[in-house]
Amino acid sequence: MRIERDIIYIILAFIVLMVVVPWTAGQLSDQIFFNWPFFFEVAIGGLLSGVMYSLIALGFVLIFKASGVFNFSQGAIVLFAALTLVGLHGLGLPMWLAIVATMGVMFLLAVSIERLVLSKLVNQEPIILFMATIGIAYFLDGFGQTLWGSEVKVLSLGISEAPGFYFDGQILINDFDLFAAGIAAVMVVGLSIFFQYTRIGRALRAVADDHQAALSVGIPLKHIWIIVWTVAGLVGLVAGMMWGSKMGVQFALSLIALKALPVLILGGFTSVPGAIIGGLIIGAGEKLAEVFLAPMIGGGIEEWFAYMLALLFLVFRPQGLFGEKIIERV
Amino acid sequence: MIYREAGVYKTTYRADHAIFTIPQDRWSMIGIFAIAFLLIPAVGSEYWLGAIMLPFLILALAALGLNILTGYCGQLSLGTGGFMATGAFSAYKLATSFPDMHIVLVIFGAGLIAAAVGILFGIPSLRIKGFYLAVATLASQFFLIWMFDKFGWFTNYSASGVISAPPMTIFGDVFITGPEASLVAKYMFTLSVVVLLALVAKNLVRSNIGREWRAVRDMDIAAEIIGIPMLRTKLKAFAVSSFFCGVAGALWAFLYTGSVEPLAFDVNRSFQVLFMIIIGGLGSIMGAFLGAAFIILLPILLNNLPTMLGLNIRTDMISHMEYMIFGALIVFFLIVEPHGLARLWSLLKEKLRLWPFPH
Amino acid sequence: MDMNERKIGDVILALDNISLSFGAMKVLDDISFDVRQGEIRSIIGPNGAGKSSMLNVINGFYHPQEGSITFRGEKRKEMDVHKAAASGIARTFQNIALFKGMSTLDNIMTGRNLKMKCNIFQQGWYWGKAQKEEIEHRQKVEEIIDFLEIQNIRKTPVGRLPYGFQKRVELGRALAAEPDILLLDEPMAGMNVEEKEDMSRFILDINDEFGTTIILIEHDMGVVMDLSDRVVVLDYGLQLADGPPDEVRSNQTVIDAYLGVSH
Amino acid sequence: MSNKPHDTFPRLLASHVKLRPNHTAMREKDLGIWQSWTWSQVSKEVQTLAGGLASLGLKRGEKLAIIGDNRPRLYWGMTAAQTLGAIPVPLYQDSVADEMAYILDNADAKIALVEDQEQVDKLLEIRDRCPQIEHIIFDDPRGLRHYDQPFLHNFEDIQRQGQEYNQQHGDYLNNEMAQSDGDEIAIMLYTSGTTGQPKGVVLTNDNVIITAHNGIVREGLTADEDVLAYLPMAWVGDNLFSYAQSLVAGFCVSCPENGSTVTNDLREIGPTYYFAPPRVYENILTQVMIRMEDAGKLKRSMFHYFMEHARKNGVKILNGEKVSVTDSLLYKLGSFLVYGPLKDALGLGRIKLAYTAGEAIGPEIFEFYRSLGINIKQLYGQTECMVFLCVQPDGEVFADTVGTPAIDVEIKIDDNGEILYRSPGVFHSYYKNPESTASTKTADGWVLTGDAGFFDEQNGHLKIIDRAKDVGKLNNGTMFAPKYIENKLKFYSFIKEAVLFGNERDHSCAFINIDIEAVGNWAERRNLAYSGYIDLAAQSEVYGLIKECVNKVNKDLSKDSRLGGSQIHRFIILHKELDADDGELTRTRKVKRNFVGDRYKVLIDALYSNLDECHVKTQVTFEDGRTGLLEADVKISNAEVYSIDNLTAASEV
Repeated sequence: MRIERDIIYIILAFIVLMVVVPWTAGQLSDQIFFNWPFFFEVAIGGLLSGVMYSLIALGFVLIFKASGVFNFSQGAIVLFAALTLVGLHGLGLPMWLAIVATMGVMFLLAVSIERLVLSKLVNQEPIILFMATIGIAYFLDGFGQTLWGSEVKVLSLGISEAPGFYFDGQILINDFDLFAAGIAAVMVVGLSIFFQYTRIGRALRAVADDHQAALSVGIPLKHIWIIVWTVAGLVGLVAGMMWGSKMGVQFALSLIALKALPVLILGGFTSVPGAIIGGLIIGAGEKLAEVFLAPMIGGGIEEWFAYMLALLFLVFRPQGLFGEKIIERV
Repeated sequence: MIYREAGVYKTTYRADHAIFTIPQDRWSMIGIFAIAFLLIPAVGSEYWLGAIMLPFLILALAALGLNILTGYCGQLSLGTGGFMATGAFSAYKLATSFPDMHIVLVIFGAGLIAAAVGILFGIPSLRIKGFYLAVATLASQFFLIWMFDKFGWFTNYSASGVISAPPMTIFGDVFITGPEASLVAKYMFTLSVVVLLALVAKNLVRSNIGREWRAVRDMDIAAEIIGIPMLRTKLKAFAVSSFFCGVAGALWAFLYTGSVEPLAFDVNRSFQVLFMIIIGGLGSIMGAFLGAAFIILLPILLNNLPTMLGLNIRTDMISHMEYMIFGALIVFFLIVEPHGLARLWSLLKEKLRLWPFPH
Repeated sequence: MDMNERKIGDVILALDNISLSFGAMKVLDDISFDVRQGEIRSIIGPNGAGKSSMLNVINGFYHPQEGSITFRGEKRKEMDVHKAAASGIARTFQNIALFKGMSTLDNIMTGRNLKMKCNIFQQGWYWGKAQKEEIEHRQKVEEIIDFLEIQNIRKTPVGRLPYGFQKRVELGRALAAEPDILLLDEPMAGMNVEEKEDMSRFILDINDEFGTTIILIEHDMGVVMDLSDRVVVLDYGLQLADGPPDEVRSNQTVIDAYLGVSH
Repeated sequence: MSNKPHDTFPRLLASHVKLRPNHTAMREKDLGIWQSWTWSQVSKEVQTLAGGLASLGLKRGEKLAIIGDNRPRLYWGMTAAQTLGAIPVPLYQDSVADEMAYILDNADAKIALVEDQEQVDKLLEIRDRCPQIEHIIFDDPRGLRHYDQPFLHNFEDIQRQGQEYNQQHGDYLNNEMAQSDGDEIAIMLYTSGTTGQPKGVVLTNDNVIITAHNGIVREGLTADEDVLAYLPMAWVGDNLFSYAQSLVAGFCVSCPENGSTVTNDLREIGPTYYFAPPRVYENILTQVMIRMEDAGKLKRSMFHYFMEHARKNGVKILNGEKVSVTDSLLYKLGSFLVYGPLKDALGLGRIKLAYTAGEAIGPEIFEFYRSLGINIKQLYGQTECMVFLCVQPDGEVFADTVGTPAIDVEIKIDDNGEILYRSPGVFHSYYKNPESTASTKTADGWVLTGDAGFFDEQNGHLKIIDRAKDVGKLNNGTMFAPKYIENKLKFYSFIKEAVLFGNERDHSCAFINIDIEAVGNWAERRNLAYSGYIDLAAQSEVYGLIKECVNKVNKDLSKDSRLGGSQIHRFIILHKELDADDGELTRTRKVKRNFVGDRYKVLIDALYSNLDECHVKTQVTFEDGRTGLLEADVKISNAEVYSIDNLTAASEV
């Protein structure tokens, strides 16, 4: 992977900014408590929750990369996967079986979406496909809740939610967050390998550039679409399990998708590592801002801070951190 | 079938540039105006005027605004709600800060403020394109709503964060906001504003600026090379679009609901309006209205359907199923006619004009 | 027709030692030539020779790393797209770059955008100034439509037009700007003999009737040799020759590199 | 309007300026809209142009050649010339330079008013052959910038010059106008003689204006008509419909943008008064049918249902005959669903009166338009009488007649069947050609048309059967009019060409060429296999099909006492298609009867024997120019011959 120099500069500049701004804020305002362990605790907590954003962004990237579809339904897929898992588990299936069954459901979902929606919209403009995924999102939100009910459900993966102390007890980190980060890391590595080193993976990358090229690889377009939507569904399932066990399985899961969007534009729509690094930046930035900046301007800024941050990035790199450079021709 | 065009010829460019060049179209428009201005206020029930016509007109106006930005200029925006909120809160601040200000000035002043905010958030569009821009516009959406929510100044420090429209009159003594305003007065005022602005929108899109917008949409590089200033053209689209949305927001807060909180203009509102222009048809004035009618009427229909069919379903169930059906219908529509109702309409018109020959 | 009266004036545009590269790829390497007022100047060369890039440099879409451009006596390092358009440089594109969603008429009208002065409020109200302006410019555009003999497709969306007509509409859009210099990037690519004849006639008429200076990229050697006053030959970014058609035709380097291959 | 119109065109123009100064006189689709001129504007344009022409030295009796598409300025040129007492001579704009050279020279044209560079180039090419041309004025300056000949003038410059001239010469134009009268020459129109060089038909003001006026009176035309001028200006019909009648009645004439936009312009204008040759009507009908083939099934069946209903009732309704209430209601519904929109789409929605003339029109085509409610009528005329000889009266319209004599027209038929006439429109003379004048126009004013025909006993309408010189006699003395019968045969879509023989024989026989497409389609629907023309032409089913057509023609002929004797007794379907490459057709696809007769003498002999098959060898030229020998056994079929209708024969007595 070739990383351009300016990306590194931007990230470095950002890291410096993330340190300097809170530090300055701390110095300026006596209300804000600033010391280095606390700073790292917030930053690491942010990075870990950023990993969770990355998970959702991954689902987006997969589908955008392989089919050029801006998939707004990723959040709904997360909710639907989590609801299904909890629902099946609630019906008496052991957890591992429920997970397997849910994976099956995600596959069926991918097949249905391909059959009923995407295959009918081949060659339409991107905005039309985008709108169609919003339609799918509405449908899945309604469908999942009609099927499994809309009350908040508890999903327990048997991992301690208790905070652990690290670095001589100076920094407090949630074990679950660490676990989730581990899982996410595994997924990312796995997907990178999948894209980079398998035949199907390479075909998937080809298809985003050129449908004809993909056909010449020998995989029918509809299979490719089913594969990416299934993979996105599985990623969604993992994200649903993580987020669901953290905040309960409920409609709000669907809205997490909105959190992943800044990650996406930061990292670039087509980049798996971009989704990861973007998630980390957004996660850390958001937490740091919330703790060190928000008190100064009224609080509650996590709703938009990530977006503003991403927007700022875009002005310097319109294609996102790792997005493919746009060369204009006439 | 109904069109008769032999002998309809233009001897001046003025006539050739008219909005409706075919007499039949002119007459049908006059008919529609007669129904809207005379029949509906005369026979419309409170429910029809208050719960259907008002939100329809206001959202159609917002859709018109978004269509200028997205449909004509090709800049996908998800910030409509934010600009509507800007309009609503600006109108509130204007009306409460200057109690003598005329309602028309308040509404259009709010639109202008929204336009200024729109220009500000439109600046990144020079560098950012497509979905990146769409996501970037979400930033304005979240930021603006947060701002109106967080800073008491905007709500005159109301505890609940809700703003209520002060009673205001037109023609001296006709109340159009506040508890004393009649629905007919509200309806007629809204209708007039919407018709006027629709006309302005039509004028813009058929003028030079409209062609520049479409040029930027269809091929931005070529547009730039023939001398169309990219940033200014896009910013004009943002300004006009936000103006329309701002006026819609002000009307929404003042005439439709009477009192409103920032959440009424959350991201779902943006999506709702986006749905309207997609279903209605991108790049079409008519489409904004058709789409608004569809999106307003569909949930009402879905809501009433179980009762009409005599089914007894739990209300939360109904709401979930509404989501499902709504989503499915959107997808269905996109598959059947990705270019929206306006395209269906113009196809129908083309067919009628060519009748009995096939299209 | 006798062409003796055509006036070729002084140098209006001079390119000196232009070099352009994208990353490691050198697209233009030390190219120098000038264009005189009122002449038809052709740039030829095989695909990838850098011809289109040359036009992009002239109208400011690409900014060369080295060299200078002297336009109307004013020397500068690079042109600016908007300024180029505003100071009378218009162009057509190798791959048709029309606005697909608009009619022929509207496409050509966009070519006049720089000449339309009404502000957004006047346009929003329309009646009055904007309408008057619109009609004035429509009249001009109609003259172009008449000139290019595309009356019967006036209101057709350009997306539905056959290729040859699209090329003409694009030429019309460029003409609408009433340019002093017209850059034509392969205006006859993919045309049949009859269409080529029409297009050649249009180019000559434009040059003749309006005195427009024309810089032409074209593959059809017959056409180039017939139309041009002077020809510059590029090959993979390098300048092989520059001179009147006859001279270029007999230049050994050119024959070896380019004309030798069947065209 | 007074009963007698003004007697010169400039006076007519002046009268409209007085009567309806702001009424639109002329339109031209140009630069995207219909540029319009009122009568008073036209008058101004004409006067400045006349002044300009005068300044160039155009004098009474001198000729102004006019060459180009239908353009207002060219029409003004006519009136301008007439204002000076000069004579406009319009030429066919698509003529090649050689043809023009003859006419320009013959007509002694002094100035030429032409449309554009194309015409200028032609004139420059032949300039040394027409030295009497002193000036050329062009309407459209495009491409003419570098033409520096001193005798070339831009139309606008001439008008400017004219304005000055008029100022300096005060009453010159009025004086010139006052000197003209009805007897003065108004115009010269060249007829494309079938043999020899074209002849210039000289027509006086009275000839043109009275004839135009009579036509207007007979049809009740008003100043509110709309006419599209799209036929060549040199053709007498255009001069009548788009110039003379417009100036007499005061209606507006519209000129299309160019050749490629005529259909569209026709729809926009929606003329109320329209002329087209049969070929145009036929093309429109074919287009309609082809386009309807692509329609959905439901729409197609609706279309055919209502067209069938119109076929049965439409003509009756148009003629004002009674139909049942349901039929009338159904027709109204059809009008809403089909006829109205169809007519509108074709640009014929506002037609009050449409004419056709020139050739025979197929009855099916004719009825199609009439059944839609379009009042299309046939007329018969010539350049030599300013068009109107016979016109079909309203309510008496038939596919095979040309109507009753027009106002003030006397018609007689001589012993050979040739039609002669006298009318106010009878031409002055052929220009510089006294022999032709004398041989065409008798001392007592009768003009020989060269056409053979007769009056139908039932309705008093004139029927044209053929050129007089082609009409022969069978041995029993019956009139034999081959073209008339051939046309009847060719109206059947299955028959592409027919060649009739019978002159100085006992009865008539025919060669038939089938239409490979129509018959091929017919065969496919019946699952008849065939490998090509020769194979198809020889099939007995095809013979049956053609025999039906021939029988119908015979039946038709039998109703006519004069022509009943020339019913077709025997026919063959020719084994090859008649081909211009083999010299059987002219390049304009007209049959060379004598050549064909000689070439297939074997077949003719067989037709007049009692053989029922004949072997024939023919030399043919293939498309690539090679020649080959074609051999075939051609079957001979007898046709039904009907007894001549005695009813009419009796009424003749």
